[in-house]
Amino acid sequence: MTAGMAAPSPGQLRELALTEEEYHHAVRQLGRVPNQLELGMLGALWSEHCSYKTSRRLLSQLSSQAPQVVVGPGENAGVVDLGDGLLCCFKIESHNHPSAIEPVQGAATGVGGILRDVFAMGARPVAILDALRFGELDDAAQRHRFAKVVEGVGHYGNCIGVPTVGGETYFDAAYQGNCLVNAMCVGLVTAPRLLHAVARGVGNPVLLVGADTGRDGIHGATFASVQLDEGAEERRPAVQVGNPFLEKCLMEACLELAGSSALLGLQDCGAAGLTSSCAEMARRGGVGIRLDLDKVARRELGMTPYEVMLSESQERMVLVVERGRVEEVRAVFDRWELRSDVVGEVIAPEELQVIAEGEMVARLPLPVLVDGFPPRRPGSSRPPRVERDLGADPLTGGLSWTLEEAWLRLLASPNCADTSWIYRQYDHQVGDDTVVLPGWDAAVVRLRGRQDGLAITVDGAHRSSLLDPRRGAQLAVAEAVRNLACLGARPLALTNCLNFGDPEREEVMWQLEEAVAGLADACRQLAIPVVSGNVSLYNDLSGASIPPTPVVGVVGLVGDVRRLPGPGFVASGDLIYLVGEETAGLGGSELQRLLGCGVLGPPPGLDLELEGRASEAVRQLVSEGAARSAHDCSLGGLAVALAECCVVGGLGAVVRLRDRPTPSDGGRDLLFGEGSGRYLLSVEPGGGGRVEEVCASWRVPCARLGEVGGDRVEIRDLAGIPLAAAAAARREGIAGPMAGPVL
Amino acid sequence: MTLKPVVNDPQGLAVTQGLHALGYPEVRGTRVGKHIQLTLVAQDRQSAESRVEEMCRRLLCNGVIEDFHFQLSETGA
Amino acid sequence: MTLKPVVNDPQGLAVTQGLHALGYPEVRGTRVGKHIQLTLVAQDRQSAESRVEEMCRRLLCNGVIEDFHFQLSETGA
Amino acid sequence: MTWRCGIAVFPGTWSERDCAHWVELAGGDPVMLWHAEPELKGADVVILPGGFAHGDYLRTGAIARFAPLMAAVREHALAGGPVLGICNGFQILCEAQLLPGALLRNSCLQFRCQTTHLRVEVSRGPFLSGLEAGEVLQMPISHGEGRYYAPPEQLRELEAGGQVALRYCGPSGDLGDQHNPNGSLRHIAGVMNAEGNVLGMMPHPERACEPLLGSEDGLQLLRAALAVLAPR
Ligand SMILES: Nc1ncnc2c1ncn2[C@@H]1O[C@H](COP(=O)(O)OP(=O)(O)O)[C@@H](O)[C@H]1O
Ligand SMILES: [Mg+2]
Repeated sequence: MTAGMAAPSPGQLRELALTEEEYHHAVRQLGRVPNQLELGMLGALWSEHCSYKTSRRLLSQLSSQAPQVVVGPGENAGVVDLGDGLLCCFKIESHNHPSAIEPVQGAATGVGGILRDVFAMGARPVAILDALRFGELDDAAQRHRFAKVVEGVGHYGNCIGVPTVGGETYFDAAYQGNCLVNAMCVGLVTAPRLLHAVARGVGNPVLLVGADTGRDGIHGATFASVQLDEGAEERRPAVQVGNPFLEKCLMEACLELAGSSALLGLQDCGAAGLTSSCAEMARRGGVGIRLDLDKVARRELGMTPYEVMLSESQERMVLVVERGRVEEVRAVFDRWELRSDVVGEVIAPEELQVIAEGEMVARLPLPVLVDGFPPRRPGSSRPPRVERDLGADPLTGGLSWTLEEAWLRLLASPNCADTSWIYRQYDHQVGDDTVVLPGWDAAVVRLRGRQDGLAITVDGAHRSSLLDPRRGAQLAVAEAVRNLACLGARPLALTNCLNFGDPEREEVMWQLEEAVAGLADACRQLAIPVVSGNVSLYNDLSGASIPPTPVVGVVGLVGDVRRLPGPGFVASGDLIYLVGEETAGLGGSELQRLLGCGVLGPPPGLDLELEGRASEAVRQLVSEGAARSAHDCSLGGLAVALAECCVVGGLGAVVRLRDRPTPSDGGRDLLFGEGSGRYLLSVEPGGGGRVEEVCASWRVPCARLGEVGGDRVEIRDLAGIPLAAAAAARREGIAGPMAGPVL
Repeated sequence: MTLKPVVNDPQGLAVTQGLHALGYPEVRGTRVGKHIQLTLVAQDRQSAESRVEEMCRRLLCNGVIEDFHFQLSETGA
Repeated sequence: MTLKPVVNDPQGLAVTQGLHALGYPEVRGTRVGKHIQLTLVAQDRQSAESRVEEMCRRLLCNGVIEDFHFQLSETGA
Repeated sequence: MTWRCGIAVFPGTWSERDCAHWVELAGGDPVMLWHAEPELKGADVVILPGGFAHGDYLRTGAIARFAPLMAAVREHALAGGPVLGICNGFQILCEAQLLPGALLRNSCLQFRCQTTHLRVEVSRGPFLSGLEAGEVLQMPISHGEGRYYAPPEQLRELEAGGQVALRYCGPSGDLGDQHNPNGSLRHIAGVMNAEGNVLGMMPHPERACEPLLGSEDGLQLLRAALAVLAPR
């Protein structure tokens, strides 16, 4: 074995994202100095991206306790039971840093990675969703980035034949330097086919299958664990070009094998490549793995053991196979014209041993490699500005626009507008199971041979989380719950992606602590187990952090997919009801963003208890068919939600609000405030009684606001706009700035 | 525009496999790039060269994953 | 591989527009095609030529929409 | 006795399961045909489904057309057997020269997944004879390279010979650029060979086979093809 080297220089350590303290910690545990290769492996596995050394302590607050949960956090993806032996497997993951460097390939390989996480569990992916953040669209560079990210997400999903059924997109100048690209995948598997990422049985062979190993992406994990600085350009070889075609074949081959008793464990080769996949599989199984690098198929000549062990080449999987059954397994890969090689075997000592040219070049105990890092506990503090900002007037400077003008501008804001420019570039129908297409609150994918279906949504915190990260996270969960309730679905479980800045900054650490606490709290109160997640830190550019951006993906069950409410209003004469309480909320609102006031004032009101009851009431009304349409109030408040119901249904409406505007506010908060927990329902003319009854039984306020019909969207005594103008505004919000090809 | 040598080229891989299947085992490898034919008016060769170089850098070539080179040839008029 | 002149090339058009918008009004037109770099082993130049020509006709180029031409250059070994 | 519909599976094909579902709803018996085997397994109708065969690298369908299965498909087609190419299948049939023309990158330079309306141009061949010329069908498209192109003389021949099968149109059958999602010449969405037994189309009839999916119009094509087969 190569001798240990002299102590590495601070520069070398920084390259590996290791602190000096961590280095010494490693030396102490190993009882010797690691060699260059071992240090690289430690650096990758101890990186924030792989080890969660900063966030792990916080994440323990999230509970995965619930009867339906089969697999909680810790595996490739979370799993819940859908009944009758069918399991649903899902996870969300970020690919922010690669997408900032190369938007098409970065976004594409993000989708590729999350798909592998799901089919590594033996589940067939049935839906992809994406959550995106960019700067403002009046900036050509942002338009380019947005267009290219959408192209990349679409490219991978479209090629592989998994529908992209929904997503969430938000534009704000705060994301100018750091776009966010989170991808979620949902898959289905029957219980006996569920696989685990574990190595078992001493002497069993370890196979590497799929793409050849190249020099690309070395140290991607480290790269995602440091800030993007001006020097980011030089790390660009970390960017990779994905091969969705190869992954499609890989997926089919793995799914074919999922039923076979010859396959004992399966894991994708993600961040930190072979090092992390082998180390983690062996660690879970309480065994070790010996790898022979000479058996690893390479794309390039002259690769060093270091490069082979740390390459993050896409579209590779590691398998542990029962001894004597390798040929049976390889036959499946052969049929799909995929390379498969035995590259190692399971050993008894809990170590990762690496052999190259007959010599042992690395030998690391797994307890050290996987769990030996010293936890990082950076300081945190609430910045003083928060107190002042929370108390400020949300619309300083007031509103110079008329209410009508503000309304139309909100509809034309890319954050409220029609998103078909995005999802029409995604195949959202392949599989013949998408029964509610993107464009409304949640997508619905039916379950074959059953009456029920999966409702899926992703939602993220908006600007208000800068004022109150705890509330911001809670609002994201509440919005997801509402989106599901609009389709009559009950949440089964949640996955989350925590996108934050540099945790070494005290403010960012405070945001992270608050957001996780808020997430834990909301999930507990709304009884949603958290089954998987991902953390992306260091989203900074030149010292500026992104706003705290927790994103949640929630999967729910719809009882009967043949009885779903229409998107938008359905018929003239139907009655319109508001379910929930009219609460204030212009702090951090979309109106405030359009006015350019800064992020000020108290964030939107939220009563998690009431939120839960309101969702029960709406769910009941929708699933018993009493509500012909349901939509929640989110960005842009009640006025925008009402206009959306009108535009999507192609019908006008006339309503009157119960509350009166205060003189100082002039109705702005009533119309555009983003208080949580509110829905607009439409019911047949005779159906009002049932709404009132059900809402009363759940102790949820409801009010009859008016009727569907006419060619205007009219809020009596306050504001009214022509339906056609509302439709035009909404149509142009994204399509307008994005007209024409982007190179 | 050609993909940088270290960058994975799935297209090239597929073409190589396709050629092998068609009975061309002598093919050792293929890399697929873009060929852009540009017609432009310029005072002289030198200024054309510097303008095209600039266009490549700014728009035509994705420097993260691609390299470029170009040739000028004069047409009449 | 280049698109035949009669075939519409929206990508080329978009590139031209993009270049105009970036301040290159001197660009008269652009057409986007494919550049394939093929490494193969052959006895001699002539046999390489005829094999590559065949590959182009059979697989690399679709004669309905594309034209092709190629250059050979020797590498060592 | 139900008719057997062979569904070709290439590496990269992704709508074979959707097609099987559609075949079953139309009353047929689906059987998967693996690209590497020159075998139709007794299929009466051959369907080349959507997807990205061999990644669609180089050109869509360029590599797939050399698959051993394609030799059997060719034989079936030349003997007058019904062959339907959907999306990627259409591209493969063009590359294989079982259909005229080629499919190029959408003129908007983007992938498009959306609902389209199609006008039936001729009531001819196994798939369209059950429909009337002028009838409007609704079904989705999902492709990045669906711009139909044929050289001018050939296009004239296609029109004259009744080989233009389907055109993109508005809900009432009107033609116009606003209804053409990919820039296809003369709004062409589908063409057939001179005999009419081979049909290629970019839209996905297998995604329009249940009211729950928004349209049942796709069922008509397959039902028609199964109905015209001689009774067994
Ligand atoms: N990036 C995206 N990819 C796919 N679909 C998207 C994306 N962004 C938004 N959508 C879709 O647009 C619709 C509106 O999104 P959004 O305004 O976030 O809905 P809501 O406010 O109900 O959560 C949803 O159906 C959503 O799935
Ligand atoms: Mg909603």
